[in-house]
Amino acid sequence: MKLAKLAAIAATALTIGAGPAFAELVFPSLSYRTGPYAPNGIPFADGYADYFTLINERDGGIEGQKIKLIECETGYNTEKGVECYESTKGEGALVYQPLSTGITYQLIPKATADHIPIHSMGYGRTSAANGKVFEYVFNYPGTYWDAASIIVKYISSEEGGDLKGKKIALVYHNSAYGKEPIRTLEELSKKHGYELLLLPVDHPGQEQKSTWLQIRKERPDYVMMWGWGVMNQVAIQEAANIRFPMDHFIGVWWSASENDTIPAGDGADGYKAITFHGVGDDFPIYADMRKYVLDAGKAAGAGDQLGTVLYNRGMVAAMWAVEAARKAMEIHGTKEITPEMMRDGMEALDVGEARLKELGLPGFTVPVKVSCESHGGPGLGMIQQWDAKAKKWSIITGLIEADREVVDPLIMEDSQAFASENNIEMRCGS
Amino acid sequence: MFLTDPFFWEVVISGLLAGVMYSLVALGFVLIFKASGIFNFAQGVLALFAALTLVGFMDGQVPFAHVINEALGTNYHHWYETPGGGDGAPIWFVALSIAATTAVMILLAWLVVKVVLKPLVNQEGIILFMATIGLAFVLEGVGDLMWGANIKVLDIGLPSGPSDWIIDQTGMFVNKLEISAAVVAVILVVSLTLFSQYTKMGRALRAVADDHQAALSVGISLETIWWIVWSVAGIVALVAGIMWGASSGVQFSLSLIALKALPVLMLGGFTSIPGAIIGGLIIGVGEKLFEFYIGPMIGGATENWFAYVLALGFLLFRPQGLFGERIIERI
Amino acid sequence: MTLVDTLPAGQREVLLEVDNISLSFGGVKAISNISFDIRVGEIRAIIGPNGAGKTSMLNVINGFYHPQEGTITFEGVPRKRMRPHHAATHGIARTFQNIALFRGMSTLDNIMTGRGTLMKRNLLWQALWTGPAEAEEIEHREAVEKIIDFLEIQHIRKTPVGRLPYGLQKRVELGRALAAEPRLLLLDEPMAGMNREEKEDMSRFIIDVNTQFGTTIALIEHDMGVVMDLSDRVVVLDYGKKIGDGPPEEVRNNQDVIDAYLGVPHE
Amino acid sequence: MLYREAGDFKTTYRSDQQTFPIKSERFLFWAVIALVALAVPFFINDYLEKAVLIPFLVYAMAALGLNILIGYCGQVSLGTGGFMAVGAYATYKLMTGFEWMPMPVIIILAGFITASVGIVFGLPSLRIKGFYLAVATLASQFFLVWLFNKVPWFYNHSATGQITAPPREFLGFTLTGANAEPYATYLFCLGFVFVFAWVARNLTRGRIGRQWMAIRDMDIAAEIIGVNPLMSKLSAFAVSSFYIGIAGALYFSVWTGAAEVTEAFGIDKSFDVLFMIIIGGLGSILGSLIGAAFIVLLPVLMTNIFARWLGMSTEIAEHMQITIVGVLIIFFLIKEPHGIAALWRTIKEKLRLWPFPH
Repeated sequence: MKLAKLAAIAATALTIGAGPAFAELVFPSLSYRTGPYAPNGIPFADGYADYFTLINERDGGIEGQKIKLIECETGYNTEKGVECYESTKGEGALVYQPLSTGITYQLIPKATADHIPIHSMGYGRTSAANGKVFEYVFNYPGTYWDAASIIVKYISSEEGGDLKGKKIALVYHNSAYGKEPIRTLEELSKKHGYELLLLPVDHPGQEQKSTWLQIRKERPDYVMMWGWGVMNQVAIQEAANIRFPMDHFIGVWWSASENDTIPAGDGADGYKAITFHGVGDDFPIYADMRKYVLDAGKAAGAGDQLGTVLYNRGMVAAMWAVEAARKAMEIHGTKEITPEMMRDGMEALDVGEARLKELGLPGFTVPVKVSCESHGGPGLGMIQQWDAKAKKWSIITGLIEADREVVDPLIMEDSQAFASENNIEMRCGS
Repeated sequence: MFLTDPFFWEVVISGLLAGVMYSLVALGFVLIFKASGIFNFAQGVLALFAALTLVGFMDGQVPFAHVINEALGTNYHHWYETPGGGDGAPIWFVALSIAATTAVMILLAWLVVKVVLKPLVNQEGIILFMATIGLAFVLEGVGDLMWGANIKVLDIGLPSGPSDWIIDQTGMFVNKLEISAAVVAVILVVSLTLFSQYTKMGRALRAVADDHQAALSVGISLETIWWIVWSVAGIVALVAGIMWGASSGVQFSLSLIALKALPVLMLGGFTSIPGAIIGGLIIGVGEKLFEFYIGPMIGGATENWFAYVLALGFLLFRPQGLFGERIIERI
Repeated sequence: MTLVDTLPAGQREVLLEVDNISLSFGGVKAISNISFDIRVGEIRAIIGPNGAGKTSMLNVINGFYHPQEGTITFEGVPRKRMRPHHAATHGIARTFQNIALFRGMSTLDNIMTGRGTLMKRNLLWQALWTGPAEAEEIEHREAVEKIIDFLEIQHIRKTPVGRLPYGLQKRVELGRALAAEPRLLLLDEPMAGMNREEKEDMSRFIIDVNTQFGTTIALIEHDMGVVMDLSDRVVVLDYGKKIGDGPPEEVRNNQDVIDAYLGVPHE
Repeated sequence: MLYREAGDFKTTYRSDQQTFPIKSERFLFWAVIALVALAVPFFINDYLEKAVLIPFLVYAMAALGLNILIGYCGQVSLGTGGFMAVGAYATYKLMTGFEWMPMPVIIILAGFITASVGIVFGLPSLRIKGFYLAVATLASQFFLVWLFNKVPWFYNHSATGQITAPPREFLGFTLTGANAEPYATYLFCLGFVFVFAWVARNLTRGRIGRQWMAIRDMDIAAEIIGVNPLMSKLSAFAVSSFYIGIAGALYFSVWTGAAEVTEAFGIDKSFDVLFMIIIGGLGSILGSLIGAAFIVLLPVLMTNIFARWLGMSTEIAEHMQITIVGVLIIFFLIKEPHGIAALWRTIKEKLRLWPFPH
């Protein structure tokens, strides 16, 4: 008897997630609040969730249509990522933020077949920026290849426009994510004439002594970092230990949070990183956020992450999702949008400075305009710098544009290889 | 060729210092294996748990705050503010926190012995190994539930950053934190040796390693001995947790340092305290030299596997490990 | 009854010859310059006080230890280094002083394992099972059942050996050695730790093996009564040296042997 | 009631040797097979396929393989993740290099390739024993992962090292890629597990299986009674790796469709499969399956209960789940150190006597 009951519970529990319900706008959040990368996953998930809550509480949803956020824990693990995807897609999920390169690669074919858009914001498969091939995948506002070229451009401007004979090292997480920028950096080194030094660090990356000894020996002029998790903290610490000039040490946007710099203490002062959104909580929207979400006890997390880099990043992702949903409603003239409609909305997304101001986010992020051909957004970035005394990041440059003449052919090449491997026909007419 | 390279000695020294850090973790494994024949998979998580608890005490965190707040709708976070604020806690407070954490580790050891080990007395090694894996899960889950999964800064006032004096004298960059770790490791090994040589308890521990019956005849129960060993291993884990946590923050990844200790164990033998130290140093220096000189030629990031291959190489010639006794097979 | 059986043991064909064997472990001599032979169809006892090197001698014969000096000639083929499993495939089987059964397996499986050297079907046939592998299994199962009947252990066929009493375990071990159909059977203290009754049973089995199957047997035993009753010839070791060799009654009267057993100090 | 032995006499050795000697048990077995093979395909959906059944089958395959090595031959290995990677990358190279090759052939070939790698990495077992061997096998784990990450040939020189399974059909059914039908992939994996569980049973009940167990129980005695340790240990490594390679191949091609070696085939995988066989039961075919079910399904079940039913926050739910898995592992070990399969055997023995114990 008991056993039968248990089995019945098990059966129903296992099959939960079937049965679509379109009454609300469903946004799944594939978060990772556990495991080795949890410190980064928590603020992002909080920001993503809080923004949706704000829209619900303050505006009564998107154009009056309530949002239902379904959070699912992936632990940054691809197998759990698939479980999360399969368990939420039946609920009418409008767009997925896979939040891991591995999960993104896995979901690209699946979500495309299921006609659900993916927004891998500044990560995942770079060549998905080619909307002609990747109909359902978006990676605006920029890709790793954009980021690499922006950093090189910034270094070049620091060096008075000439990188000949300079040496640039890349310290990278030895995984698909970390390897992303290598191709671009190699192309760029041909163009600018700098020497590229590649230094992989294995997961988890708590021990990087030989890497930094190598840097002492090779004496690169600049070090770039594509790191993740504990690797970031250790790298910044080691850089400080060998007295590497921190303002010549530049990380990608995933190596650029308070989590990465604070443990290194004063040594991290001057460390730089690329970003595509504002820092701190000095934006009008935060007043509303406190009023409608935090003080109402509706915050997703402990409420202590407001204004941190990754919280802001979660928020900006949610903001673009909301705006895309609005666009989709506008295009299709209905408030009950489907994932396909959402995709159309994302493809027609256009959030400029004016709109940002209306949203209470003036100057918060780069202007994004998506098109059928380009799902990769503007490819703009800024450089931020860490102030260890104040424990704050500050933006130190204006918007820098990616090196399109190097990046675009690479995107073409890679996406076309994918298209021919998978027999995909080019879209967008041309 | 190597000796004239100005970096050679620096690589060696950094290898030695890294080796000390590995030894700190390996030591915990050895203590438990020696006294109870248990390959304690939970040693890494134990270090994480100890470090989390220490940070929790130092920051005045409310344990299980998350769970309580979610269940009751309250908003508890901290009992008290860290004395001294941002400038580092005063020494008496650090000492108090460490003492409290030590007490927690001893209590934990008692629980482990009562709940897990006692019912599994006389089981095969692999079963006990599996039980410690279960324990690792529990500690990981409970640790995170208690203190939260976000990254925490651990600052107990140890010196860090490169030592200017050494830079001036030798031109080498040596982190003061690692020097402290080396000093602590030496103190730890010396006191463990003294403990096992000159106290009644220590002699019982050595006896139990050879023969359970013999230990019982000394008049100390097996349970008590296990409790002590697990307590000591817990304290060693705390030291390892402090050292690793001070350099990279206290977070889940801390538990993965156990993987760095395994080749050390292979090399030094599962039962030898000097083996754990020497093994750690050999692995540290070996992997650093290989990564520094050979690594760039084959694409780098070799340290993970090279440590194991190095240990494997040794083992093929000495299957009993560096300090293990030679095995004469009998039938 | 074949011709072999009618000849006195000392005149039969030599099955195994031990020639001038020395063995040491890290400088400690376990066996020095020992020579003797074992002839077809006989029961040869190896006796001596504790630490005389008897078990080491058996270990040398079946290749577990490799002597520093000397040669072993089995069935006319001399050899110096040989792995134990080669000895087994060439027809030397043995039992052990401390029971060395496979504790996780049943009586039947233990004895079937002893038959491994005679089974030929390879991995792929075994993977398929149905057909040749199964036929082979059944064929050998029949042979093993005969041994089970012979040793009167039918009732414990499917019992895991770890659960059996000591005496039965010894019997299963004998069964496992017999299963290989050896031409030379080495028994290391087959009766150690047994009571009178069990010893009688075991003696009967040993004699039956020798007479019914014609298996040559070399055995180590402490019980002198048993040795004198069972064996055709006896070799006596003391401190790794041979101090006596011959028929039981001759050895019994050898002064060196008497001294060794009484503990007379060596000069 | 279920287990009636009385009146079920064996008159031939053949019937005495069969896998399910009791009639009602045989019936139960075929009933279960009929259910999983004939009924499940009719109600399987994407979620059941990708989150429950395929993961179970893939891990069951790996657990069978590892159990042959550890449970039957006694050689503790922590290289499972690395060997799964060999299977996965072999599959990828075969799929992209020989597009005409049918999927089952590719999977089997991947198994053989992994087997040969397994033999090489099994060589240290001839000298190293016990936990030392376990740690030594980690060398293969880390080395293989490093190799597949480092040498671009293995991932066809793609920019990131991610491998993606192109869509392939077999007998008109799409097995890989996004358009694969759940019932097709399920039956494909089920077929492999069914056939190879049967093969594992055959291997372990015959000469080779007995020799493995002899090595496990007492290696010196085994050698003296004629077991060649070289052949036995290496054959165990080969067969075990063959299974694990197939598991890796199915993992990559049918289940996830994309993989990256550091993430998918890390050391966690090695430990996961080890947990399965210890929890399920060392030296038991059924135990491998139970263990895989336990480790794969329990977290999914708990996620559904805690996070989706009870509405706990995902973070707390996940941590609770980790804790509970740990507690259950300890609980089962204390209750029955020889695994759930042994627990099942005990229950069966009691059922046989029921309702007249003693």
